[in-house]
Amino acid sequence: GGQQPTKAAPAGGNQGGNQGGSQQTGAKQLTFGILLVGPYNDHGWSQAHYDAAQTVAKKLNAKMLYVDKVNPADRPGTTAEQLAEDLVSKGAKVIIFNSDDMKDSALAFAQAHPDIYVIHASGDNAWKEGKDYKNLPNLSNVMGKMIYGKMIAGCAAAMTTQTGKIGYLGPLINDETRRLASSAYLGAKYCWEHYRNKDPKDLKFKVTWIGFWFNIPGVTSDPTQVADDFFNNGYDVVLSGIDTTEALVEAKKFHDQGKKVYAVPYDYRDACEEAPEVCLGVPYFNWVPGYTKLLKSAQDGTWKSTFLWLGPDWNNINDPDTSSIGFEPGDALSDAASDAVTKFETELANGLQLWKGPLKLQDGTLYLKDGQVATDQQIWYLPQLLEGMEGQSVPQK
Amino acid sequence: MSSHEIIIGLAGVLFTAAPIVFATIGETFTERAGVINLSVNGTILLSAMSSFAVAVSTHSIFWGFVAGIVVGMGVALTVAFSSIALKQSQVAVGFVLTLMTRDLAYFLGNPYMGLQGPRVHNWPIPVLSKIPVLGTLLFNFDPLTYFSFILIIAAWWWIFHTRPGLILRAIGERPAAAYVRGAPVNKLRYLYTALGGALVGLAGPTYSLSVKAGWKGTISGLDGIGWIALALTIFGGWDPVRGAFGAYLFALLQWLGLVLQPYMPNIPSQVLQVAPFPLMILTLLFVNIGNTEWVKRTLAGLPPDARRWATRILRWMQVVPPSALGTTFEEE
Amino acid sequence: MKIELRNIHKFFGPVHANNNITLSIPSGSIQGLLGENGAGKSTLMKILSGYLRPDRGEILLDGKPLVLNSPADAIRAGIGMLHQDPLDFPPMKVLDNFMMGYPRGLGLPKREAREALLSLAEQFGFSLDPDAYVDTLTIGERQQLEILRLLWLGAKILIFDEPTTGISAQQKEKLFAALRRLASEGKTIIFVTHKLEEVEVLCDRVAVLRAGKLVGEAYPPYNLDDLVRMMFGKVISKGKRIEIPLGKPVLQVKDLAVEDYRLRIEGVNLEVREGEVIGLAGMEGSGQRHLLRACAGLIRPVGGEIWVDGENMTGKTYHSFLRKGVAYLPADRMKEGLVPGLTLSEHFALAQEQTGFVIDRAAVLKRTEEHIKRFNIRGRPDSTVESLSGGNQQRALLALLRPNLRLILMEHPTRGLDMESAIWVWNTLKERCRQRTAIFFMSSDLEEILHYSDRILVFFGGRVSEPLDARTTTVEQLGQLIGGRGFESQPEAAREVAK
Amino acid sequence: MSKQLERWGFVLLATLVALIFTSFVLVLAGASPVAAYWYILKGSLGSWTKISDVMVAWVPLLLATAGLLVTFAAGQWNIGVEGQIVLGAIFTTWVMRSLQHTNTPAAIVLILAFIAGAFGGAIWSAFAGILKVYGGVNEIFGGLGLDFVAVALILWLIFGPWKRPGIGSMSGTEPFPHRLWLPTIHGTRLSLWALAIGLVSIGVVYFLLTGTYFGLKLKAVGRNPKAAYLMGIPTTKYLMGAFIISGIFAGLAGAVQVTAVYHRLIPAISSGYGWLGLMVSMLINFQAAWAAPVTFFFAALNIGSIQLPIMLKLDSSLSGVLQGALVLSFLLLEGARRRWVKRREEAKNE
Ligand SMILES: Nc1ncnc2c1ncn2[C@@H]1O[C@H](COP(=O)(O)OP(=O)(O)OP(=O)(O)O)[C@@H](O)[C@H]1O
Ligand SMILES: Nc1ncnc2c1ncn2[C@@H]1O[C@H](COP(=O)(O)OP(=O)(O)OP(=O)(O)O)[C@@H](O)[C@H]1O
Ligand SMILES: [Mg+2]
Ligand SMILES: [Mg+2]
Repeated sequence: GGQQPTKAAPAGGNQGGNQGGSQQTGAKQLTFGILLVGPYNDHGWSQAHYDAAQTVAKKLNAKMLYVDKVNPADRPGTTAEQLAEDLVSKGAKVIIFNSDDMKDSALAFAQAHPDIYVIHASGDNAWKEGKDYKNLPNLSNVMGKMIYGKMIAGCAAAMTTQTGKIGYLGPLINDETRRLASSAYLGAKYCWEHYRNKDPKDLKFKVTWIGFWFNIPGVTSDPTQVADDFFNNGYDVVLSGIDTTEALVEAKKFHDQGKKVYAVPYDYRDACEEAPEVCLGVPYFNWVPGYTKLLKSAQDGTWKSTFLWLGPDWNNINDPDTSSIGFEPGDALSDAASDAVTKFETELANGLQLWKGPLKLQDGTLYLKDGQVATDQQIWYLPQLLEGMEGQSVPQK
Repeated sequence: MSSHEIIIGLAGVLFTAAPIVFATIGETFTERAGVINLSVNGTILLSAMSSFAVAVSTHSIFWGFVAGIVVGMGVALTVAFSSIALKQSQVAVGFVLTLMTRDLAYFLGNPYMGLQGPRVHNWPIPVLSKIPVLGTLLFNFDPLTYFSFILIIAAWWWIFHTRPGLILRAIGERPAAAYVRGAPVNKLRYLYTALGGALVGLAGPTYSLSVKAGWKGTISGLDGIGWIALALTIFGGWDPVRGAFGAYLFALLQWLGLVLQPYMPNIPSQVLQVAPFPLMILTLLFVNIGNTEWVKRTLAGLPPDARRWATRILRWMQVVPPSALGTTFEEE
Repeated sequence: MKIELRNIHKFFGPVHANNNITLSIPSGSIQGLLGENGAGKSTLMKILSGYLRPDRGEILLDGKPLVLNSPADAIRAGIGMLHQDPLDFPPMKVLDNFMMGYPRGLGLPKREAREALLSLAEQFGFSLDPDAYVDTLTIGERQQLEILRLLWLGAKILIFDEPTTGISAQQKEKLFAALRRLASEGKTIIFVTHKLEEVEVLCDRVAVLRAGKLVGEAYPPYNLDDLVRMMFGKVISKGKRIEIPLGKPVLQVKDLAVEDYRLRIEGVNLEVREGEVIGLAGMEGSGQRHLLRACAGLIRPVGGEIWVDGENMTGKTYHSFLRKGVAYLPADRMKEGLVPGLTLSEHFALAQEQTGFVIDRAAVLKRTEEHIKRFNIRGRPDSTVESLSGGNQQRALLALLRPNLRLILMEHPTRGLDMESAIWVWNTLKERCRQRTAIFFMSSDLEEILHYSDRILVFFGGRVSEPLDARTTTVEQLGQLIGGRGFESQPEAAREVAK
Repeated sequence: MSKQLERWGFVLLATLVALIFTSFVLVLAGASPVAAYWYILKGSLGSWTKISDVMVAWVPLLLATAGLLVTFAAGQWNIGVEGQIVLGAIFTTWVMRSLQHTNTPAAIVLILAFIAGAFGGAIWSAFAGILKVYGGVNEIFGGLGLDFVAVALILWLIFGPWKRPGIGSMSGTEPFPHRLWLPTIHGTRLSLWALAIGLVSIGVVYFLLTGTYFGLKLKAVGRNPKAAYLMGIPTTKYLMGAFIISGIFAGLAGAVQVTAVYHRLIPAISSGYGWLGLMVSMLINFQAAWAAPVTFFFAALNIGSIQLPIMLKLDSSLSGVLQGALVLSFLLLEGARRRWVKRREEAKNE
């Protein structure tokens, strides 16, 4: 069975990392395949997985196969199972599905192939305590506790904003995206309140959803317009929650016009490269620890169906081997702000809980009583945005 | 929303609409000459990709734009050639090209995914940009947006107020008649298709080097723009000014879609985004329904006065496409 | 200017449209060009005006060889042509049409053009409103516009391809006056026609084409019989009128009113009886087509009633008329009559009352072959209709008509046919009349109307004359009426609806 | 005989040209054409599973094409077909959703679902038809507009009313219970039922267009509506008929996608088969007889091209390039051929 996610998260991360790091004994070569939902070089979500998988492959001297753009739009008439089987036919013993979108395929595949280990990144079917537990010994989930990354990002934003207005460029509305936007807000609010000693009421935190993970002309809102709109209306920091980097690109545009605006990309450690001069830093996933742990266990036969929700390695959240969530400070982050961010990180490391009552949901209903700490379930399945955030909470019916 | 925010928003609309204006006016020229170039959607993607790739590898925005324009011309000329020289259906060829150039863009653009490229800078116009409202609304853009303004006027003037413009309308209306008046019909068709293609091609870099700087492959968010431009060409009744108006309307609705999001939680966000299309269909309905048999018959059934009025209104709404649109003309 | 054509050849696929034609035309003269349909007249003129390139042969102007690669070259050389069907821009304004083709400058020479137009019009006694839309003009006025345009561009050689088809008597007189005047100014005029009497009154000399060859030239005074012989290779006569006893009424039109945005016809009263043939005369666009189409249910009348075999069909659609045995034959065969791309047998499959769902190919083929034989169509069951010759297309169209119809409505039943085909067509039609079918047709060929119809309706600017008895009417009277004489109130009124 | 030979020579040449062009593109991308084509071939026909996967993609494409051939016969560019597939899928899903937790026998549910799918496609197509026939709106743009509306509709349903408990996501709606999946041949994803529907459909269309009065009249209407009307053919009825039939097949394609391929509704449910179908129709010059093999070939390209990223790190949009190049080279060479023939005849006359 899976470990208790709450403590498993950081701890698991470390162990996985250390083991992977220390033991380099060449067990018989393992072949694993990874299915990437987007292009392997998207400078975002998929590339983060791709790079990690390659690192791990080297570490365990395993062979890696991959297919990218695994989505029905890019690969008409194919399903992830089908592609997974193709990889199996090429010798893969472990298959990584890297997106929530492959949920059903991952399950179906795991059921159909009990002899193949299945790792589904961002899913909850292996989570005993989850709403959606399926008892499949060959299926494990791994996910990063991006809530921490987003909190830190929020803090960076709060420490930087001059106008006290922070924009959040959201994709579509669901549990995950709500959770992350809210985490960013909590981080921002905390630093605003405790480090800048300002009244939370003066902090505007607005979420605009474009309706999808990227722009589809004539169907979604145009993220470029959303970002421009934020900057034009005095939001001087925009946090991005979508797959593409409009926030950063547009921030640079305004910056070049002499405006003091900043952006925080998402997902991928080197994302800032696209416009360092406006990048406050990026909260990113580092899939190395998780993948190492699971692939290792597959390799030496100690595989157990687990649900890993891995957090940062608080000793060094940017440690490539041990920290599943990191925050890479950007060039645009002032020294003062960067100190504050570091301070915030240490506080979190020392057990600061922001998902802790009193917290209300956007519509004013109570979410956490005073002093109550949210369970992972409560966080994972967050029903609304939090009180104090602007923007839609639930998709329209 | 404060009036300031609205003005800035509107300026943003003018800015984001620029490439659509280019494509629409380009297609307007092409179709005025009697050629329908259906490849716009793919062309924009391919030219966006190529110009980004070139700009990145040459570190020169200029060459980027050149590349985009050349691609646009190339594709357009393929349509013209296969129609004029090979007598193939313009719709068919254009359609194939729109799909093929799209996949070409994705295939060849793969290495350039997510790279950081150069970007056109803003050129606030010295004095004018300081004028309170108008300054922000009209004089604080990058050169492309200014060019889009100029293009609208220029195209309108060219088509309706010059001798070559008269001939342009002629070859799209009745090539044989233009030909006996000494117009080199097919030469001109090549010329205007190339010009139109160049403008469509210009839309590409306008995206990848300005409005949506960068290349993100399938998620660049450009797939579909070309179809919109094609629709706007009809929407505008082959008149650059009306076409441009359509483009602005489209961008405006997109913008409203997001600023109104918080104010109308009960309306799906897709509604306003997709609104331009039903709107377009509706316009097409209005401008065409006058020509349909059943309407004529029903009109005849009406009492005289009602009939007169209805006829007047319908004739007023009608836009008549260039009669020779999509046909080929054989010079001996 | 003196023109010489030397050994001109032109092919269209199988057709040798111009076969070694050599002809020279002195300046200041009006040269006539005669020939039956399809003789090659238009082709030759299109070559002279640079619209077509000859496959062989050369053109000399004042002795100097002249290479025409496009109409542009011809215009530069001072050669201008009025095409058989006016090649202008109906949806545009008169002034735009006038300026179109003006060779120089970026801007539009609006002012000069307007002045030039008005003064030229004045000289020739034409009246043209520069701001009117061309689609509101009569064919005659459109011709006038073209003439003025060419003169403005300084044409010295003017070619007129059958300019008198469908223009009014007065307009014809105006036109001839203009032509004479131009000739006297030293311009060279070429006048294409197949009407002998026009040659007689107008031309200083005439050349005759037959089947693409130049078969001879003639000078006044002309011997008409010779000309006819040259044109047709033999003297052809329509034969004498065929009289057929009339039966009971088929079509009754009561106080009918039809209108479109250009034209309004009203107060038409008429009764067509079994075996009767009614001809509609009038220049193009005077309303004949409207009446015909209304009687077939193709246009819905705005007033009055239409009865077929005692049933009130007012406002019904063509298909319900068809069911009552009313058939419509359009003038433009390839546009409205036949389906390009489909073969003859496919057409016959479509034409008949279909039996069942699946096509019985054998049966269809059999019937097709019968018809091809009976209507001697030059073509095979599997030949597509567009590959047929004009006359054969017309034959096919007639062959497609269902048996035992009550009423046949026709636009220009013999347009584009040579005399023999035309006669043959009418014989088959009269055959149907004997089987008590009524015929209602429009034509711009007065001879045809007078010769084949029992009664005649004359249209002018939307107004309709009382039915005339064909036996007692002469070509002259008809011409007068078509020209608007004898129609009381002034002609232009009819077009007010348009503006 | 020699005509046959000429025909095949032409096909060969056109294909060759397309391959050369694509090879050039490959070289441009620094890849070996031979390897690329080899892996595509291997990845599509290399094993029975592969072949069955190709067939899975083949069926909906075949259906879409079958429908398009009908509208093309009537001279209509039914670009709305994408949207019609989507609507077919939506209606299918709607029936499945409302019956999945009842104890209605699977067979009944599936039959109803397919009927609903056909119906959904038909309505959407009928919209385009009505706009064209009664509103004079060019079917290309009417259809296009409706395509966009359909996409918005499906996204709204998936992220709104039909979102799965908790997360609404690109992965689409909650999958249907296994019993409602169209039964497949053991060990493959291929459903004989779907295959049968596809083959029967193209057969029906072939028969309809070549053997019946309906088809002949449709052709007449398509080539010359005025003449057709004067011949007594109820033009508007036939046009609408064409649109509706076409919509039915498109709707079935959507139903297959939902019941046999994805077992749920996903945003990209149409998989671009509409566009691809239009390409195929052009390539086969609208001759139903060729539809089956050519659609199979296109499906094979789509499936085979998956090997490109795996084996060669190439983007698989290459298959689209190749497909486009094929159609284009056929169109252009056909034009060139006609021109050449004409020249030759003119030469004869001299
Ligand atoms: N574009 C064309 N393609 C094929 N054949 C043509 C073409 N134009 C003319 N022809 C054929 O060439 C021959 C001469 O045609 P032309 O128009 O010169 O005859 P015409 O003397 O003007 O007859 P009409 O008195 O009816 O105008 C006819 O057989 C005609 O069918
Ligand atoms: N526009 C055309 N396109 C293709 N072929 C044509 C065309 N016009 C004529 N032809 C060919 O030229 C041949 C002669 O056609 P044309 O119309 O000149 O006959 P014609 O000499 O006028 O005899 P008819 O009196 O029957 O019209 C026809 O058999 C036809 O195949
Ligand atoms: Mg003829
Ligand atoms: Mg002629």
